[in-house]
Amino acid sequence: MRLNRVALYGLLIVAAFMLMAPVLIMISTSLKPMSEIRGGSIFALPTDPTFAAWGKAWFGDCTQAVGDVCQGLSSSFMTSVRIVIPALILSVGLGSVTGYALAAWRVPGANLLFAALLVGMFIPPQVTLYPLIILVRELGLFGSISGLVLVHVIWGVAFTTMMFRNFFKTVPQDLLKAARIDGAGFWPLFWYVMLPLSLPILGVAMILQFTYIWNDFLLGLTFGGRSGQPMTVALNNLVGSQFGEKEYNVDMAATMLTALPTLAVYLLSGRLFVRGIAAGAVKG
Amino acid sequence: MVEPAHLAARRQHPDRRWWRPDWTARVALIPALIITIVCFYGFIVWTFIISLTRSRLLPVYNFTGFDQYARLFANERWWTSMQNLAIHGCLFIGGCVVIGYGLAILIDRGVRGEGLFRTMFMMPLSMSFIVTGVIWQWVMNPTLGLQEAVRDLGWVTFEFNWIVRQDRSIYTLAIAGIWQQVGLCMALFLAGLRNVDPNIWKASRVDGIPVWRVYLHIITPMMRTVFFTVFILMSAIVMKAFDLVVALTGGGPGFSSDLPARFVVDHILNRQELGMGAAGAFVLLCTVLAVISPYIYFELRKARGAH
Amino acid sequence: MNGVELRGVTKAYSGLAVMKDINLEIEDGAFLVLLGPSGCGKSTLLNMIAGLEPVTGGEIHIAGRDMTKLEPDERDIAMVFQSYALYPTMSVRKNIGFGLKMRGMARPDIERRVSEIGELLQITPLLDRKPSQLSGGQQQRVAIGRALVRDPVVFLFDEPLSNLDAKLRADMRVELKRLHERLGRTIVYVTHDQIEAMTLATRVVVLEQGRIQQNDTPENVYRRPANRFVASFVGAPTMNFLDGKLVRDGDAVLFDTGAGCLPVAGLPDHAAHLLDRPVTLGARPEHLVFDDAGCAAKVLLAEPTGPDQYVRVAVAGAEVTARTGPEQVFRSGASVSILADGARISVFDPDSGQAIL
Amino acid sequence: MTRFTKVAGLTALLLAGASASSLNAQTAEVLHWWTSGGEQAAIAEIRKGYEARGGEWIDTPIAGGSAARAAAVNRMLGGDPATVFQFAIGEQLRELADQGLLADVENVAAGQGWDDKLPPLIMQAAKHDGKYIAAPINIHGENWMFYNGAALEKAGVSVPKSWPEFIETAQKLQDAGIIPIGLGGQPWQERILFNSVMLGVAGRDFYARAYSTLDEDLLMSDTMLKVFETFAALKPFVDEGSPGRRWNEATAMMIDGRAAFHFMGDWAKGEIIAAGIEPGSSVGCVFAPAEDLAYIMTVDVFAFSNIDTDAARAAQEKMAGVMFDPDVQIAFNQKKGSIPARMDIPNDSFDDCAQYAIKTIQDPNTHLVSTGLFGVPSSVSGAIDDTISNFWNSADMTPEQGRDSFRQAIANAK
Repeated sequence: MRLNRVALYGLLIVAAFMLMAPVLIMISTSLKPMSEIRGGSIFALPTDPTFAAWGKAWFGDCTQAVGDVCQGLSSSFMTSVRIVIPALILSVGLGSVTGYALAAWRVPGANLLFAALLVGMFIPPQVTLYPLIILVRELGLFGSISGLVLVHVIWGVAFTTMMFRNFFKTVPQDLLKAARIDGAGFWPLFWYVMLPLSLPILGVAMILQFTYIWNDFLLGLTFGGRSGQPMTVALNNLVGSQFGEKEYNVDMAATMLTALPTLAVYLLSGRLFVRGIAAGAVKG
Repeated sequence: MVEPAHLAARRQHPDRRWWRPDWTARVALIPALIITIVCFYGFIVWTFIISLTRSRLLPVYNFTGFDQYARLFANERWWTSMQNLAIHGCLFIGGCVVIGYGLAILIDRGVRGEGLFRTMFMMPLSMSFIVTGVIWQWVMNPTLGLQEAVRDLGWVTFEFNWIVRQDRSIYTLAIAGIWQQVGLCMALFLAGLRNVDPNIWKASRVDGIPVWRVYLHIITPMMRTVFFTVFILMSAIVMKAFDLVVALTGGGPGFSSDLPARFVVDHILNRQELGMGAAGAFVLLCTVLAVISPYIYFELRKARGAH
Repeated sequence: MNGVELRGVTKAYSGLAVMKDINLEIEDGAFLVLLGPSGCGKSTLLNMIAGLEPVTGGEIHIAGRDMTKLEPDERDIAMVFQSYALYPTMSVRKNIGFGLKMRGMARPDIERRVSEIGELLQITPLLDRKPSQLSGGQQQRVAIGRALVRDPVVFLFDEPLSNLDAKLRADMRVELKRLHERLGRTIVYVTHDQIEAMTLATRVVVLEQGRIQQNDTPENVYRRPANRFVASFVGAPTMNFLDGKLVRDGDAVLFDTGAGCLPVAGLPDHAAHLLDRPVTLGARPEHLVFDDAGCAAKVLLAEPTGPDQYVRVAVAGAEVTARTGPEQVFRSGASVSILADGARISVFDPDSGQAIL
Repeated sequence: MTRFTKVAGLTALLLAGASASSLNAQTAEVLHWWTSGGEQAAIAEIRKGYEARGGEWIDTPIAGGSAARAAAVNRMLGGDPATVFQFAIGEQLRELADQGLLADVENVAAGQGWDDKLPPLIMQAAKHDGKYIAAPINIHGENWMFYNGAALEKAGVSVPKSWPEFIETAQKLQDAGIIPIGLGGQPWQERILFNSVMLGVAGRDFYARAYSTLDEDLLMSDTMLKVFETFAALKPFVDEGSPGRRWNEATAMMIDGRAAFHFMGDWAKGEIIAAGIEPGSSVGCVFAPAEDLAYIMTVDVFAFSNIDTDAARAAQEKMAGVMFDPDVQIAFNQKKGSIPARMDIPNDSFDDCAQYAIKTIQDPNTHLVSTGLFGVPSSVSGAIDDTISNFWNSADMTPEQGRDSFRQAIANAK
């Protein structure tokens, strides 16, 4: 029995190490000066840690740059924030209301709509880029943050609807009946009863949507226009913009900086995430 | 009771049938309905229409029948990418299921520091596919990464050069993909394991069944829906796989690790082959439908059974 | 005039009829129990009265008004659910007050009424807890409180006691009965538990396969079941059924199963026309009496329950259960003598199952 | 750079952004993919020239040519085009013009006499319906072979003049522990090597005819088989880390002597200069082994969105004028490593490699097209890249199979 426990922890630690290693390598590399990277192994720890690469990634390297490229990632960080917050609220909000309407109310063709909507989860957004561009253009939103937000909502709604609909399907029918007898109509039932119930699943949907939206590159590049370029696009410019020897430490620092918000979300809400999944996604 | 509340209630609610809540529900579904019809199916139809034309850089509507499909099916790279989709799909989903389930079981055995392990397992999930690709490209690069590091340690014949080998590069996609998504699978499985009735464990201990047998023969069959959920979520990722290929292998060496989504995007955006790209997209979407139709059928049947 | 009336109500799911032409008049102040096995449609019927399920045909009148097309909250009803259906995220106080809040009642009024209900049901100390912090019985009280607070014309109960343990169930039964007497409101109560039906109801409606099988007082449902289904569903242990003929044997009447006979003592005169034709005899365990005038039977098993004793015996080629007092000791295999009390038995037509006596 | 200037710069940028929408006749948003160091320095010369003439420049760099081209097209479709954008000339650009998405700069071109000053191949490609729709700034040569002199010396070899010689030399380098070819393993880089081999093995005329006609008989000829055989023979001389490597990393390998040879367009000189080395000195540049003198050309151009405001038109014409200005072309090309698109510019201010290139292209017979962004339709060029890369990276494809799949892919893409 004791041997079993040792093996158990051994396996867990090995797995944890393997999953963490690439991230640790990134962090360690980002702290090394180039001289160390050139000579040493990627697995070696930095002997002389420095945050210079992080500074360079965040503020840009204006000693060599000409023009606007020397801004680093700092300027696009706020753009990303301005995209993510409304896109997150709207996509999760629309998904929760849609999922609720599909699950809790008798709407003719609700199942058909749900099945049809699910297909949206599987369509690669790149494939339908042109018609989407035309659509957004006709709405007069192209090249604006609003347009980008709209696009994120369109591509996020299938997923969030599925999460919420499957969760709300598990809510006992009696509860809905009780609320209707109590006189709660569509919105009060949602606001006072269903939404508070769905907090765990709301958490999961928010975390996943946040990750997807924050990490998006293609939609930001296409629909953001000149002013709406998110951090991932800036990262691409930064990583693709060095010459000669690649400055791996700056690349890695920039990558870490870009990943930091999502990383923080996962670190801070890991427990919430697991609980939310337990509350909803599994029973689906 | 003190006062006849029902009278008051009735006074406040005259006949309000025009504003019945189930009508509100219908109204609330309109945005989703529009998105579904216009953005999903409308765009699919549009894609199909474009696939019947000679469109190159931009959509034009001079129809040529199924020429683009003929060209597509004569294209070696397309078949490679479809074959890769199958390989990658099996490896990635299989890997996520097996490893994710394994990790969930390990954690479910009641370990200390469960939260810490969980968090560490889920950390890669926060990384974008682009970042995942960049990291792994580096780790798997034979002259920079793991292979070189191990050789430096003295094991000079060590080989891990899949990313530069045409016959192996597709596997590197699965490795990086599994690394990124296994945490989500683990969380789903763990949640499922936690839903298992504890009495089952008591019963199996009374019966003296070894733990591994309980998992294999009793718990695993009970987790059907979780397996299903994982399968669906991971399939969605496989079908859309684009960023990861771009960042990790760029589809190479050659086009040995190309996937349909990247093929399509490459032809639409870079190759001035909108028509053929659309044909590829349509074939891809048909594949998607074939894969998920059991799921949709299941969802619908489940919903009908709820009456 | 605060009763409920169902006129020709039907219900069909995708063409499949589940409720067939239900006509039912529930008097003001009645405690009507809808009794039936699961799947008989009793909950569907209740939901239709509540407005939670649309009817396929027919009309539903509550308090003299046609409510067929109205929303549940417009019908002036309240409902208590088997699962209690308390809002998990709200405190008890909010749970009870929710219906009033939805009706736009001012906050101080809500407060006042909620505390009145709290006192009435003795749950005042629980008002600020969440439902998950309550025991089953406490949740049940809250659910009732939520119904009471609105003071509707009709209360609907959907198997409200079936999630409680036996003792609590008995206590709640008593309380419900008191509540009904005190409020004097119409109650429609769904259950599959005949004890609840017997103890609570002023009127019992037995449902099976979407049809009303019998609508009568609890006593009559027990004593004079309208058909074989009602007879077998009501009463525990269940009624004994024997197929055969009633034949005259001198002064006495015997029930002849073909494999033996069972004397039937004191069959009323008006039952004479039932002689010499195939019938089904229905005898509850207490209708079978150990009496030397009876015929020979063999004890198979005795089940003492405390106040009573059920004895399984083989007689006339069949097995029947008889009820007797606890005093006598029956050994398995012993020979006894048994007869049926002709004044209380039921007789059914073997083909239609309808009671003919 | 101090914190203050950074803030000031940012403020200036915000102001510039604000004025972009105003009716400033001088404001041009320029979308391009020149984000690497040498490229940035080069485009800064155009910017300087433009700003010196009173223009205001809004910079929109997007790393990666295909991403930038896609962004340019998508923004045009979306109705939010960049004023001026970098693009490839050829069919793609003509299709944009057909759709009415482009503005022409014929006025400027006529005034500056572009027709007489551009190589005919480029002149034709830059025109649509007889009007210039793109401003060519430079000519890049793609059949350069850079070498590290020290590395050659170490192995005791000299620069080979033919491909058989090259293979012998490479073997010696490999024996001496030097990577013979520093190759970036992306399809387009592999294609540059292939085209150099094709030019050297099959000759200038064959190259020109094969790519202009895409004739099946030519593509299936024995000559083509020899090209594939030679190309295949180079495989062992590339290190394992090649696949996926970016071009500037490969250039760096050659600069620091890890690799001896590097086949790349002359933009690699930008990296060489940035590393503090004068091209032609310790890092040498010659044409890839070939009997015929030829220059495989590709060209950088900027195109102009159809924005129907006088302000935008004025900015575009000013920009076209700047781009064709001799001084700007000299300054730009010195930084970029290419040679001016104008053939009338004296070559004395350029490095040895560029001087040699300028001299070479005086003979129009030497003009060959690259198949990358210039010369064949992009569908064909993509198919070419695909098959070459597939063949190059395949362990078991025979040259016959390579030739066959090459022909088939081109036929399918035509």
